[in-house]
Amino acid sequence: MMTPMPAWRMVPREQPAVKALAAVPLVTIGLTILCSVILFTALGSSPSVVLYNFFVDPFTSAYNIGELLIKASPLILIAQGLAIGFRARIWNIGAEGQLTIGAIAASLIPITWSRSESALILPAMILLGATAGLAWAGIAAFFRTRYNANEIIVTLMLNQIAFQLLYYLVTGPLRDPMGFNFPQSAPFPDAALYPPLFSGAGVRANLSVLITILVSLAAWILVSKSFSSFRLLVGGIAPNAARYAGFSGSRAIWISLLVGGAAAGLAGVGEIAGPIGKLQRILSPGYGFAAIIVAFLGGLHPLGIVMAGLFMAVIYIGSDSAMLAADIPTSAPVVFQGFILVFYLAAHVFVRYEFRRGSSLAPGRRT
Amino acid sequence: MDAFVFVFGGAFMTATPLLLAALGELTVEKSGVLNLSVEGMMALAAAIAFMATYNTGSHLLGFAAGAVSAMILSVVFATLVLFFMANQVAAGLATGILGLGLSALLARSYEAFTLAPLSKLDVPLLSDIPILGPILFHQDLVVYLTIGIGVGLIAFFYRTRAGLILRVVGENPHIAHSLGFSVMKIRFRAILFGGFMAGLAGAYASTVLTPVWSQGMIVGRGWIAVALVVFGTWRPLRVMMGAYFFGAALLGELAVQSGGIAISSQLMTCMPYVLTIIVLAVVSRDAVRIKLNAPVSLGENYRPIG
Amino acid sequence: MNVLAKTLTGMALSIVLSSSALAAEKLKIGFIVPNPIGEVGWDHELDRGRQAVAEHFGDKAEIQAVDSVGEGPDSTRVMNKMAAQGADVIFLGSFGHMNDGLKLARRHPDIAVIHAGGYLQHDNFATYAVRHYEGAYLAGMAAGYATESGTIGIIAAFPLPEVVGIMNSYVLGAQSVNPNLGDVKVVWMNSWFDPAKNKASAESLVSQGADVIFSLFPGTPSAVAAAEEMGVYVTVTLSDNTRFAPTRHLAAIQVDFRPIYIAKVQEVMDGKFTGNDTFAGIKDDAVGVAGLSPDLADEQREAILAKQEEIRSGAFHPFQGPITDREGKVVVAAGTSLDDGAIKGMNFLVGGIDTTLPN
Amino acid sequence: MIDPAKPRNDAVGDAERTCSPALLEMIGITKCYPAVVANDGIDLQVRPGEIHAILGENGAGKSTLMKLIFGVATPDGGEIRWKGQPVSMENPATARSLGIGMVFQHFSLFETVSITENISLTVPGTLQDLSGRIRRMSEEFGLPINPDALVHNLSVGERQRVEIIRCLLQEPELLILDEPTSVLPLPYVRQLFATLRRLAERGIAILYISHKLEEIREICHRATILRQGRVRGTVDPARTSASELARMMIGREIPHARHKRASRSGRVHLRVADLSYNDPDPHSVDLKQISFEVRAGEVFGIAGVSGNGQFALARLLSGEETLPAEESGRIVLFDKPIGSMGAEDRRARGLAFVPEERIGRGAVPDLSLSQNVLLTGHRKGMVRRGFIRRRQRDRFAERCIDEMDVRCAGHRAPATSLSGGNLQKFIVGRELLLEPTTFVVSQPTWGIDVGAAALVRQRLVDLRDAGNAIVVISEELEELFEISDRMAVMYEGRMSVPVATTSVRPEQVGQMMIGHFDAAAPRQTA
Repeated sequence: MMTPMPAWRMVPREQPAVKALAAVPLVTIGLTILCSVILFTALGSSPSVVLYNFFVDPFTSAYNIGELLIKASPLILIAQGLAIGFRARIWNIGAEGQLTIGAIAASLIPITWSRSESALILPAMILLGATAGLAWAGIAAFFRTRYNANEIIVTLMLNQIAFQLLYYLVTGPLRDPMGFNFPQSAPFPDAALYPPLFSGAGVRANLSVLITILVSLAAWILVSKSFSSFRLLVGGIAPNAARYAGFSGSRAIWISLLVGGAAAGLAGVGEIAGPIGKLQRILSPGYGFAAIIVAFLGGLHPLGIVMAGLFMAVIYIGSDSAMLAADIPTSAPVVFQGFILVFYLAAHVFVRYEFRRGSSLAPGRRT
Repeated sequence: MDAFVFVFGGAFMTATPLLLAALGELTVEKSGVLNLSVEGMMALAAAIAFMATYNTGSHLLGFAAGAVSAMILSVVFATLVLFFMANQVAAGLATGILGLGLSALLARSYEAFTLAPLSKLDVPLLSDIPILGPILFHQDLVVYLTIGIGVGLIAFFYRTRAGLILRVVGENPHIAHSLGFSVMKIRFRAILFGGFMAGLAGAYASTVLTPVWSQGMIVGRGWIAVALVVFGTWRPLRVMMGAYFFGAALLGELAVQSGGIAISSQLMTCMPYVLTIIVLAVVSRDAVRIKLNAPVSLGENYRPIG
Repeated sequence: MNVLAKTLTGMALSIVLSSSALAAEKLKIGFIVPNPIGEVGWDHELDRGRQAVAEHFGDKAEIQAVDSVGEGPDSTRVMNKMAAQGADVIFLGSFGHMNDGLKLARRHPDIAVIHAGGYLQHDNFATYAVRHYEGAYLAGMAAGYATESGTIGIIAAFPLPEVVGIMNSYVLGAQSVNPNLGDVKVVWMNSWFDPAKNKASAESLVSQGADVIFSLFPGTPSAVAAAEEMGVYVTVTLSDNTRFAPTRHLAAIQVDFRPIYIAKVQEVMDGKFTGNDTFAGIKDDAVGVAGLSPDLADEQREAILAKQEEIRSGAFHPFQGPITDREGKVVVAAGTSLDDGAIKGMNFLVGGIDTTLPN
Repeated sequence: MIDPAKPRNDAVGDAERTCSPALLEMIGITKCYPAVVANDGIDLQVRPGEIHAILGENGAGKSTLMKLIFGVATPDGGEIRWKGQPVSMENPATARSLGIGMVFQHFSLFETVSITENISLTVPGTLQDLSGRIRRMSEEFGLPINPDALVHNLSVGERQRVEIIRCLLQEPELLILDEPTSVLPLPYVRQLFATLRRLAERGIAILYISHKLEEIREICHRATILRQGRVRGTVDPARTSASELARMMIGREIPHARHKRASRSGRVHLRVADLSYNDPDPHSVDLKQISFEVRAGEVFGIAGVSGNGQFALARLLSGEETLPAEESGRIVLFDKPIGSMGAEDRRARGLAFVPEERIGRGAVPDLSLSQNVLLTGHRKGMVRRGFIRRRQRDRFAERCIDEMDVRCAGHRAPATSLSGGNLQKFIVGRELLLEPTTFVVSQPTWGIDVGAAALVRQRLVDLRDAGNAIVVISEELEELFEISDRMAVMYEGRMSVPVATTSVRPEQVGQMMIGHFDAAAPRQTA
C-alpha cells in the first residue's frame, strides 16, 4: 500500500552551496550565449561579432574601460543603497526619482554660483544631492511608518512627480538664460565637475568612480561587520525576532529608505557633475530600475553588487558597440539583458535549493 | 462634444487599458503573487496586437495575438517564481525588461504606423439621452467588455468557489495546501490570467486607444495599473472606480488646459500621482481593512512540503 | 631616402593607418538619430537626409547609421565609437546631443560634426536648423481659412523656444487671413512622448470647439489620426501626414534636410567645412508647405503658395512688426522684423494664444 | 504490554463498543524522517463510538501518526485498514472520502472569509444550503456559531467549533482531534467534552490526541500510550491512575524533586501595577488591571490556559509591546518605570526574556548560533563602535553551548538545525549568560524532552538561588508547582491574587483557571 514518490523534490539547503554559487554565472552566461546566438542569427547578424562586441570589446581600450567604470558607477552606487533596504525587505522602487531629485538639488549650487571656482562647490553638491535624495525617499518612509502606506507604490508615484518637477525646472526656473530657452541649465563651471581620474586621453572615468569604490567598501564593511546591518537583516528575515530583540521596525524602514535615497541622490550628482555637466530633461537611462536588478544579481552582497554592476555595464557598453559593429537594432541588447536576468534568476535556485529524489520531508522535521 | 463629455466619457477609454491590466494584476495579487512585469507584458502585447491587426485588419485577431504574447511572457514569470522560487520583485522586473525589449525588437519596422480606429457602439435610444447618453452609451465594445469583466471578476471572487479558493490561497497558501488545494496550479492560472488581461490592455492601447504603434508607447501605464490595485485595496469595484478616476484626472488636466484655465500644467500632471499617495495613506491607516482585503502572502513564494 | 625605406615606411603607414587610408578614398559618414525611425516626423526626415547623402555621393561615401540613441550619457559612447571607427563626418540628430557632440569635436579636430538644433559652434562643430516658423505661417493661413468655429487648437509637448516660435508664426498666419479668429487654445502635454495622451489632447481641444488642430512636434501621428476620426482638420509639423488623415489633412510644414546634408558633406569633401550655423528656410528648399487639402479653395491655395514665394524672395517675414504679445505689449515694432537670434530664443506668445509660458 | 491487535474486552466498559468490529486498524505502521524514526511499528485499533486517546509527550510521534491516518503524510511501512479493508491514504481528500475528519491543533481556517465560505472549501453544497446546515449542526451539538461571521472576528473557542462542525458536516465515522484543549479556555473545554460525548453516543469514533492526563482520564474510553515512536500500552484511562499513565508516557517516574523554597525577603525587582491593555488583535483577550510584584530570590509562576492574556502580558513585560509614555509607570523595574521602554533598554536594565516561540522569535532560523547570540547578547562586549567583534561573539556562543549542553554542530550551525529542546536550551542559556537580575520566561519547557526540561528548570532555580527574580509563565501546572515560590492564575485577561505555592493545592489552582479566583482566597499570601 505504500506509494513511493520518485518525483524530484526541492529541498532548501542549510547553507548556500558554494559550488552552485560559482556555477550560477557560468550557467547564466552559457544559456544567454546560446539564446543570443539564436536571436542574433535570426536578426541576420553574426553572433560571434555581436558576442565579441558584447563581452570583449568593452575591455579593449582605455577609453572603453573608462566608459565601463563610468557606467557601472551609478548602477553600483544605487544598488548598494537599495540592497540595504532589500535585505530588510523594504522595497524602494523609486531610486530613479531619488536620483532625479538629488541631481536637481545639487545643480542648484553651480546654477546659483555659475562663475564660482570655489573648491567647496563639489563637496556642497555631493552633500546637497545626497541629502535631497534621502529626503525624497524619506517621504516614502514617512508614509510607510506613519500611515502604513506601501512603499512600493509611494516610491513609484514619487518617481513620476520627480520627473514632472525636473521638466518644470528645466523648461522654466532653472533653464540657461543664455541658452535660447532650451530645456537645460547653463553648463556647470569646472569647479562643479568631478575631476577625471586619468587626465587626457578622453577617458571619462572620474571621481564618481572613486566615490563608488569607497561607498562599496564602506557597504562591505558595514554589511559584514556592523551591528546595524545585522539589525536590518533580522528585521527583514524574522520580524518577530527583531521585535523580541528590540530592533525597531520603523527605524529599519527609515534607515533602509534614507540610505537608498542618499545613494541614489549621490548617483544623481555623479551624472550631472560627470558625463552630463548640466541639468537637463533626461538624466538617467533608467539607472534606478537597472540598479534593482544589479542588487539582486549581486545577491544583495556588496561585493556581488560590484561584480553585477560591472557585468551590467559590460552589457550596456557592449550593446552600444555591437549596435555599430554588427548593425543590430537598438532594442536587441534590451532583449539580451532580459534573457540574462531571467536565466540568472532561474539558475540561482540551485544555490538555495538542492534537488533530491524521493518523498522525504525536510530533515529534522518532527511532529 | 463638449468638455464635460470629453472628460467623463473619454475617461472610460483612457481607463480601459489601466483597468484591464489592473484587474489582471489584482487577480494575480489575490493569489499571493506580485507580478511587476505588467508594463513589459503590455508593451509586448501592444506590439504583437498591432502587428496582427495591421496585417489582418482584424481587431479580434489583434487582441487574441496580444493576449497570447503576454500570456507567454507571464509563463516565463510564473516559471521563475513558482518553479525556480525566484524573488518575485526581481523576477517581475526581469520579465518586464524582456517584454519591453521584445516589443521594440519585433515591431521595429512598424514604427509610427497607424490603424483605423475601432468604431464606437451606440446603445439604441440610451445614447440619445443628453449628456449621459454620449458619456455612458457611446463607447467602443471593449469598454463595455472591460466593465463586464470587472463585474464578472467581482462575481468570481465573491460568488464562486473557484474565486474563494483563489482568495484563500493568497491569504494562506499553507492552509490551502493542507486542505488539498494545489497552490502552484492556482497561482499559475492566476498569473496566466494576469498575462491575458495585460495582453488585452496592451492590445487596446495600441490598436484602439491611440491607435498607433510606437516603441515605448505604454509610457508607465503598466505601473499605474500596479498602483491601482493597491489604491483599490484589492477590491475589484474600487479598482474600477480608481481606474475611472485616474482616467478622468488625466483628461481633466487636458480639458483644463484647453479651456485656457491658468493652472500650472505640470502641477496638474502630477495630481493623479499625488492623489494616489494620499488616498493610499488614507486607506492604509485602517489596518483591519487592509488586513481583510490584502492578500497576506503577497510576494512570498510558497513551496509545498510533504 | 632610398626606395626601400620609402616602401617600408609606406607599408608601415598603410598598416597603421589602413582605416584612414581607406577613408581618404571613401568618406566615412555616421548618422545618429535620437528615436526609432517611423513613416513621418523628425527621425524620418533625418533619415531621408541620410538616404539623400547615400544616393548623391554613392561610392564616395560609406554610411553608418544608428537610431534610437537619445540624449543622455550613452549617446557619447556611440559618437566616440563612430569616431574610433574612423568616421570623418558625424551627423547628430538631437538637440540633446549638443554638449557631448561638442566635446567629441574638441577631442577629434579632424572629424566634422554636424549637429541639429543647437546654438553652440566650434571649429569643426557646425549646427543646422530649419526655419520651421516660415512653413508654420503658411500652415496657419490654411488653418485660418478652414476654421468655421474660429477656434484653433494646438498640441505641443513642452514650451521650447522653437515650439513657441512655430506657434506664434502659425497663429499670425491664421490671423492674417481670418479676422474672426478667436483665442487659440493650447494643450501642453508635458511629456516627451505619449501617443495616447497626444490623441486625448486632440480630443480635448475638439471638445472645446476647435475645428482645426495643429500637432506641433508630437513625436507620434496619433493626434493626426484622431483628427481624421473626429472629422476636424489637422495641420502638422515636419512631414506630410496625409496618409494618417486622408480627408482631413489640411496642411503640413514639410522640412527637408537633404539640401543641408548634401551641402555639408560636399563642404567636407572640398575641405571647406567650418563650424558655422545653417538656418535654412524656404529660400533654401529646406522648408515648405505640403499636403494642402483639396478642400481649400483654389484662391486660398494660391494665396498660401504666393506667400511662400514672398517668404522665399525675402519680401515677407512672418515676424514682421508690428506684433503685440498676449498682454498687448509691442514685441516687434512696426517696420522691423525679428532677427534670427530672437527667433531662436523666442519666449513670448503673440496675442490671441490662450496659454502661458513658464518664466 | 498490551497487544492492541487483540482487543481486551475487559479494558472497556461499554459492551457494544467493545464488541463492534474495528473501524480503523493500523498494523505495524512505520514512518521515518531523515533524522528520526517518528513511528516505529505502531499498532492501533479504533472502534465505532469510542473516544480513544493517543497519549504521549511532545515528540512521541502522536502527530505523525495522525498525519498518516489523515493522509497528510504517507507511511514508510505497515498497513492501514478501514472497516477491515486495506486502504492507502494518498491525501486528506482520500481520508475525508472514507469518512475521516480531523481538527488540527493549528486551525485550518482563513481569516478573511466567512465561516460558511471556509466550510464550503471542503464540504460540497451551495453557500445558502451550507449556512442552514451549519446552523442546524451548531444547535444540535451545542456549538453556537454564526455562519455568516468572518473568521477574523472569532475567538479561539469559536474557531475550534467551526473546525469541529466542518468535520461533522462531512458525516465522519472517525473524528481526530489534535490537542484540542491546548488553546481552549476551560469553560470551552467543558462544552467540548459534552459535545464529544454526544458524538460518541451516536457511534462516531474519536481519536483524542493529548498529553494531558486528567483530561484523558475524564473523557476517554481507551488510551494508547506512545513513547519515542512506539506503542507502550493501551489501557482504560478511567481505571488507570494518573501516575501510572505518566510513567508509561515518560518511561519513568515523574521527577518530583522539589527544589528548596526560597525565603521571600529580597527587594522588589519587578512591579506591575494596575496594568490594562487593549490587544489590537481581535482574537486576543484584553488585559484588565493586572498587578503583581516579584522580589529578589523568588520564582513567580503565572498559570492559566492559553488564550487568557498571558502572552500579551509576556510581550508587555519583555518590551516587544510598549505602553504609551503616560502609562510607563504601570511596569516598574527597580523603581524605574519601564512600561514605555523598548526591549533593548529593558534588557540593558537587567531584564531578560525567553519567549514561547523559539523559531522566528527567540531565534532567527536561518542564522547561525553565533549570530543568534547577537540578537540579545550584543551588549556583552560583542559590539564595539557599531562593529561586531566576532571573537567575543563566538566565544559567548560556545560558552552557551557548553554550559547548557546544547547538542549541535558547533556555533556555526544554523538555528534550524537544532531540535526544539536543544534550541530552547540555547536560548535560555543565552539569556542566562546576560546575567539578568530579573528573568521572564514564557513556556520554558513547552514541547521539549524531559531531560532538557529538567535542565532548564534547574537553571531557573539556580538563578533564583543566586538572588534574582524570576517570572515563569506556563500552562504546565506541574512545572509551576515544582519550581515557583508563589503563583497567580490568569483568566480572561485578569490575574488572580498571587498565592504561595506551598499554601495551595493543584485542584484549587485548577478552579482558579476556570475563573474561580476565590478558590484559594482564604489562604492568600499577597
